[in-house]
Amino acid sequence: MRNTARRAVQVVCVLTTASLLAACGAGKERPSEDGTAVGVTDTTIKIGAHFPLTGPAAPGYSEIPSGHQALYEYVNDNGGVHGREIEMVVKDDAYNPTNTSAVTNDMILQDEIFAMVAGLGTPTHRAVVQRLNDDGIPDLFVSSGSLQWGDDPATSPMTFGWQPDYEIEGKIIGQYVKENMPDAKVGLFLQDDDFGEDGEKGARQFLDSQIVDVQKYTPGGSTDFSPQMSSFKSKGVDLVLGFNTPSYTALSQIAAQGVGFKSKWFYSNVGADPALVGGLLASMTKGKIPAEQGVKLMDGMMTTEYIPGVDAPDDEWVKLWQKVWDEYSKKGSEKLTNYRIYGMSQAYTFVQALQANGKDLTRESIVETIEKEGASFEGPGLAPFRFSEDSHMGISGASVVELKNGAAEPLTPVLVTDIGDAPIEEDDSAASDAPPASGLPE
Amino acid sequence: MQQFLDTTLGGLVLGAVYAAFALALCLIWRSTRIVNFAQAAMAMVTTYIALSLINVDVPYWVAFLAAIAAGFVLGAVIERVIIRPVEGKAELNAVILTLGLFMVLHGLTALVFGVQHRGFPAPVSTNAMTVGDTSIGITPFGILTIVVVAVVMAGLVVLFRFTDLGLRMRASAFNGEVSRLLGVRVGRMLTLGWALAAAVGAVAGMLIAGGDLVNPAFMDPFVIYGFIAAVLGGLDSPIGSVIGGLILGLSLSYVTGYVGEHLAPLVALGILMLVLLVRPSGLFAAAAARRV
Amino acid sequence: MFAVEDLSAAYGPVKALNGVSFTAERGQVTAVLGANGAGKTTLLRTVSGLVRSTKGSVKLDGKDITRTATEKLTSYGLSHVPEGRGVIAELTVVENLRLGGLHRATGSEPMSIERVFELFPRLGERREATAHMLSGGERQMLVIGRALMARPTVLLLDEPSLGLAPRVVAQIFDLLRGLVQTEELTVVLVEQNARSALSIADHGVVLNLGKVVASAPAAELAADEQLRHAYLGF
Amino acid sequence: MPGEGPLFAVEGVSVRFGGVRALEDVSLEVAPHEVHGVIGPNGAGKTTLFNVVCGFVSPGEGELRLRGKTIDALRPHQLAGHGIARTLQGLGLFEKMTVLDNVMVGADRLARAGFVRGLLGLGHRDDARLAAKAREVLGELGIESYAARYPGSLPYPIRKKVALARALVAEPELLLLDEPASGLSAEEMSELGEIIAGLTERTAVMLVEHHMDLVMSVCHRITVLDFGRVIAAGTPDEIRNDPAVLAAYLGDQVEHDDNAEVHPLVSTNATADGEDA
Amino acid sequence: MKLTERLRSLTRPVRSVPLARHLLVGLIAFLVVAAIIGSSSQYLQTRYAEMAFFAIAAGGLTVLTGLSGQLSLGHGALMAVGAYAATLVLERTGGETLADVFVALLVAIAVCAVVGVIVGVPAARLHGPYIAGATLTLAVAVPRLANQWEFLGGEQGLQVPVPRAAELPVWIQDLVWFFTAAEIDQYSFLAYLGWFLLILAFVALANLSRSRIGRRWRAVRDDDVSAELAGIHLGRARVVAFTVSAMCAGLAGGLMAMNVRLTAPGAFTITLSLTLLAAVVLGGLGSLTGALIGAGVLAFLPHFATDLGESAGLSATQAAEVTPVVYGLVLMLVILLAPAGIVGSLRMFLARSSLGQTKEKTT
Repeated sequence: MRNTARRAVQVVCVLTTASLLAACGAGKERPSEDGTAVGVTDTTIKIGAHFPLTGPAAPGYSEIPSGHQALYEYVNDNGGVHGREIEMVVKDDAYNPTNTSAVTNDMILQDEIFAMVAGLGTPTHRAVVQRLNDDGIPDLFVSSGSLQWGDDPATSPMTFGWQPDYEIEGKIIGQYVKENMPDAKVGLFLQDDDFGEDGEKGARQFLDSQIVDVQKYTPGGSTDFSPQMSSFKSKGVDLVLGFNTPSYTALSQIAAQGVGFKSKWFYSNVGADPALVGGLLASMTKGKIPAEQGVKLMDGMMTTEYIPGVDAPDDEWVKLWQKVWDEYSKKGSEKLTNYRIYGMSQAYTFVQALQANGKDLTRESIVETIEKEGASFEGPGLAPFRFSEDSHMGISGASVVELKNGAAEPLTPVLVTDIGDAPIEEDDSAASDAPPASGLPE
Repeated sequence: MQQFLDTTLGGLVLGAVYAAFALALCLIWRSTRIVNFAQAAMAMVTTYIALSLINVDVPYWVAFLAAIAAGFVLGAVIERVIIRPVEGKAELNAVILTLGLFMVLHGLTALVFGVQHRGFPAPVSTNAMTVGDTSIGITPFGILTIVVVAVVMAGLVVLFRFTDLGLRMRASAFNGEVSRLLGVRVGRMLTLGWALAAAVGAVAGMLIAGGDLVNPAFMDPFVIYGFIAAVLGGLDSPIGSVIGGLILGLSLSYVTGYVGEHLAPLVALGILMLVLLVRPSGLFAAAAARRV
Repeated sequence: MFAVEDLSAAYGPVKALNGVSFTAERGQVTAVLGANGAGKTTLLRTVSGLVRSTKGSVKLDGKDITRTATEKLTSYGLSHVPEGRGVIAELTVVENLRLGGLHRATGSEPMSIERVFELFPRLGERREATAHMLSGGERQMLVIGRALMARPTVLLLDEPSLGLAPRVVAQIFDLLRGLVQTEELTVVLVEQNARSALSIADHGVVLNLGKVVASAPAAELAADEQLRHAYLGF
Repeated sequence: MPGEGPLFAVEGVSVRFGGVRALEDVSLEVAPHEVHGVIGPNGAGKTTLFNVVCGFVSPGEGELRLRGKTIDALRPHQLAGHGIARTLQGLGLFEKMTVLDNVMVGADRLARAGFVRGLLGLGHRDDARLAAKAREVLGELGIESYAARYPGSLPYPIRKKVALARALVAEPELLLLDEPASGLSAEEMSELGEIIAGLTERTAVMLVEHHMDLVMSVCHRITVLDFGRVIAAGTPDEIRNDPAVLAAYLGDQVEHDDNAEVHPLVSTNATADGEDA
Repeated sequence: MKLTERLRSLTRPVRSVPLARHLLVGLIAFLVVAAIIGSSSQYLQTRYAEMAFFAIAAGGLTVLTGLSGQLSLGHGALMAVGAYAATLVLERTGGETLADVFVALLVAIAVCAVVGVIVGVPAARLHGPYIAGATLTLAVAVPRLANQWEFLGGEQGLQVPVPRAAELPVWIQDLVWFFTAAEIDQYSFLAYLGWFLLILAFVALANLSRSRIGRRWRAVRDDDVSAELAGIHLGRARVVAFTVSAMCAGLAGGLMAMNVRLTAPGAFTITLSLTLLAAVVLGGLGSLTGALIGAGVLAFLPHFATDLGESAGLSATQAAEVTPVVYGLVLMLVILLAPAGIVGSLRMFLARSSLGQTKEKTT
């Protein structure tokens, strides 16, 4: 009796599963494989990106896509690009490479995106680079400064970086420290992946002898950095270079206060958002200190800057972003942040590329366009892109700044360089680019 | 030497919080023979409740008490509604149930409060104290943490040792059936046990959050480490939990400071396996093991 | 007066009690006898509500207490003394006794712990010992003493002789006999040790396979050769 | 092998739990094909003795010999391989397995198919052999019709027979029966007596039991324990008339269950017989 | 009547020999699955491939927890071991050919067998919350080894080379084309591979659980004292179960690496271990069919839940949080309402109704 019952259950289960699966399978067509580009119609372009919308990396980064979407809506309302409206699919990978692979798969096969634009994160995006290139899907303007997006176009022909890579940022920081603080004992605070590694590589070109301690952290691991700060303290570190994400800037500051470690701080651009970090720091200090005062806690911190941010409201680009954000942010209550500006700046570059490509858009043509014309795109970046057939590296430089009252005061002019032994040179030429009157790339 | 001192002090503060947390696990284990994997998530929820109050200008200590009260209610409700049906059933069921609860509380908090980091205030300074010219690796808040944990523990000792209520609770935990025969409302005592444990957890949550960043995942390390601390000492022994917490706090602090943060879980695993291989029921497994 | 009428209970498909009826008079010891598995312990557990009855009723001085929650019975003056393992092993002697006095018969004053120590001097010597340190006899004394703390009028005793040397059994039974008189108790004594039980009982009830097979004054049962041989084993 | 000396011998075994003496200098011998009763009041150490024989409790002193070979260093699972089987007071049936599977587990030591054959599904012949054997034993005890049922749904006497079948199917040379009669009616008990008597053809039996009628009728020899010591040993008639036994046991206390000295390892929740609180 | 009898006698060898029966069922299952895979979109193919490796891991876990009664909250760690082992082999062999793939998977299984013994021996001594705690810690600690040793690639992990469809043996390409009228590509290849191995693994597990080995496990689970008295070495039986289950996890890990194309510590979170357990409980402990259903839920539910959240008007960020809430709720509801899981409850329901019928007949 029981056997029959069991058998019956198995049969029922298998059949249900099978028919369910079959039912799921029926609706979908394979992606088209003829001449027209996947994800592109006469009136639309569908792109996708993976971001950490949940988990420890979500703070800050989850705001980037809203910047993209605001700018695309602005563009769409103004007639789109060559008559096509841009639609962006955003999927959460929680900063977990395995999820990145899964959601990228969904975007390619289910959403059938034309291109990946601005996928975020070094370890995460690395998981899908090969996949995107294998499938010939443009992988544009990765939201990360790892070298691997741009230094080898032969293996990853579809992938382009966007922001200055961490190595040149490390070089610029290293050179500045060497020239201005030659006696400082330097401690490195690094994210334990390519981000930290590339930054360290750049910094060591100049600071090898000055570095006395290196401490690393795993994103998503422990959030108590007292032991690391104790180590800095005991080694007499008086300047910390941090290649870390913003939450970890706040956490390292908290820990440093907790163990009584005093030092100069120099965070890479990624981790030094005064508004976010200052807001975090303010709310946890005793009593109710307004966020603006919290921002003051960051006074004297150094970082780099490669696009104008919210601290420069009079900058023409920031004015444009503010206007777009005020008009197109989905939730009116939320403020414009540097992350949203970052997103809009990236989106602007993408729209530029589409414009430059012309009406006939294919996956190959957009890559070709960026390789040929990318270096001359005039955008918010303080330094030009390095795009060419031989390099897919993004913005070529940054300036060193010091935070004062939540605003960045330049300590150097824009410094431009490239990976490896390339010299560091001053080049303010791109910094003076102003947005076109329409706010749309021409 | 300076680093050793700082690391030790940091480890002690951390250990005190682990101890409080392990104690909460131990309370629940003793009363219902269930390991509450949702303990950390419950404490996270109560901390967020306190944070919401603080953000509307409620004084810190009022919010602190509110967190404890919220924990108390949450613990009681969870025991009554969710846990009661699986008490005394296969242990796997309870494990999965609390794990499920963990996921739900986590997700719901993220839905309601968002996933971003938020700063959490502390009632006293979180800057290192200085002795003469040198600063030492402990903050007034760290000292407060140790004091609060000590007070909570003393309170529990008084409750369990010297009050009738405590006697009823212990009796219900050790032998429910006999306690019922003696007129003890065992069901209520178990509910109370969960409520108390959740309140202790809420205190631990407030102590961890103070002067630090919180997000819905900020208590996650405690799912593992709080549990290891409790198991180290022997889940049945409150004193063992406290000592287990201190041992773990110190070890992890040393490992992170001197070797590398990524090794902390491995070291915790090593310590746990070592202890369990020598004493499969923890360091302080009660001599009066239950005779079946 | 304590009365059980037509009480039945089952463990799943197995009927453990099948229509058991008897009465126990105040100031008397009623012995419930029978072999292992006869349903004696189940009877007590059903009376206490630890096992759900499927049929029948339990009455205490005419009041129906069949479905009363286990926790409330002490307040009606009914105490169930589980066999010797029913000490709470992790608590001390004094704590066990204190616990016994927390929930007592409505309107009564608690018995003082010192009074229990007068009855069981041996316990007084070990007052701070944890119960798991006690010997079998001491445990038995402890559970009886603990039950007395609640000022019961009806005492249900489960196998007080279990695991005890004959000398100790005799001692405990003597004490019990004395208590019945001084405290005016109704005692229901479940025992396998039929000979000892009948020696102090006024009335005897014999169970087999969940049914009452005999109910008579103790002396009469002890004299019934056939019954003794078939069910009581002596 | 009658005449070859004892099949099994316990010599000078002492066991202490903490400070309490559970067994003291206990010796006894079981001849092949003998039914050897072990009786005594509660707490006398009968179950502890069984636990020592089965390797659950290691004797502090003394030794056990099976056919002259010392076996006291063996672990419980190894004893089965030496031909010792045991039933438990609480039965310890595998509740989520059919009666047939229960009995087949008992026959595990006779199985030949190992892991690889199991993995490849090639053990079916071996399994069929075991199943046939299990059915045969079930048939002997008259319960073959319950083979496909789960123990939880069966009446207590049937469950007891299943436990017995599980022990018997291993073809033991020495079978330890721990209170086989508890919870049985008079009728069932006499049937049990016949079964035990019939077992002597294939195995020796050690029997712990409280029902004196049964013990006296089936045992060839009896050892009486009291407070961990052997106070008497001999034929049923000798025991019946032994003054020491009368004083310590038969004359005063008659029947008990043995819960008080159950070792935690072998106590199982025998709620079905309603006596285990 | 006669004909059916003859048919029966003809098929008897198949029905009575478990191997033959299982292989036959397996073959039929594979043909059905292949037909479904072949006619599905690439998107679904990847979902199926994901379902396959989840099911293999869940199958191993269900055998461990359901049959031998040991709880493991650390199977994610074992999958990590398998994934890294397979990845390291593929890195060295290039992973271009089918042979490379199988070698990598075999190595993954072998390495996990060793790890299974190493973990299983202490685990066999622990019980209740202690084994839960030890395995949970394992789940957290093991992936961190990747940060310790450079050759494991650190936080960012290792890229996994995957065979290109063109490198596959021609006969496979032909067979697939012949059978499904579609060219084999990477997606369908991984789906076929996953399901092929899934069916193999399930046949092996089904064989084991019906064999003496499985009987021993269930005996140990139900009553360890009686099992020991029957001559079963408790420790050994438990370690064997743990090892078998670890091997499944290893195979699943290897497949996961190929599907994800990246092996990184971030993939092997506690959540992975917990969701595996969830799959097993959801389907019904000890049931392979249940494990399969659970794995299906695992592969499809998150997407479903997120879509649901988005269509309910939540932002992408919020919708992403709906998945764990749904998982958690499903887990809790199953435990509270149907503790035997989907398959177990169905089985009980059917057994009850068939029992009811026989009762009616007899009365």
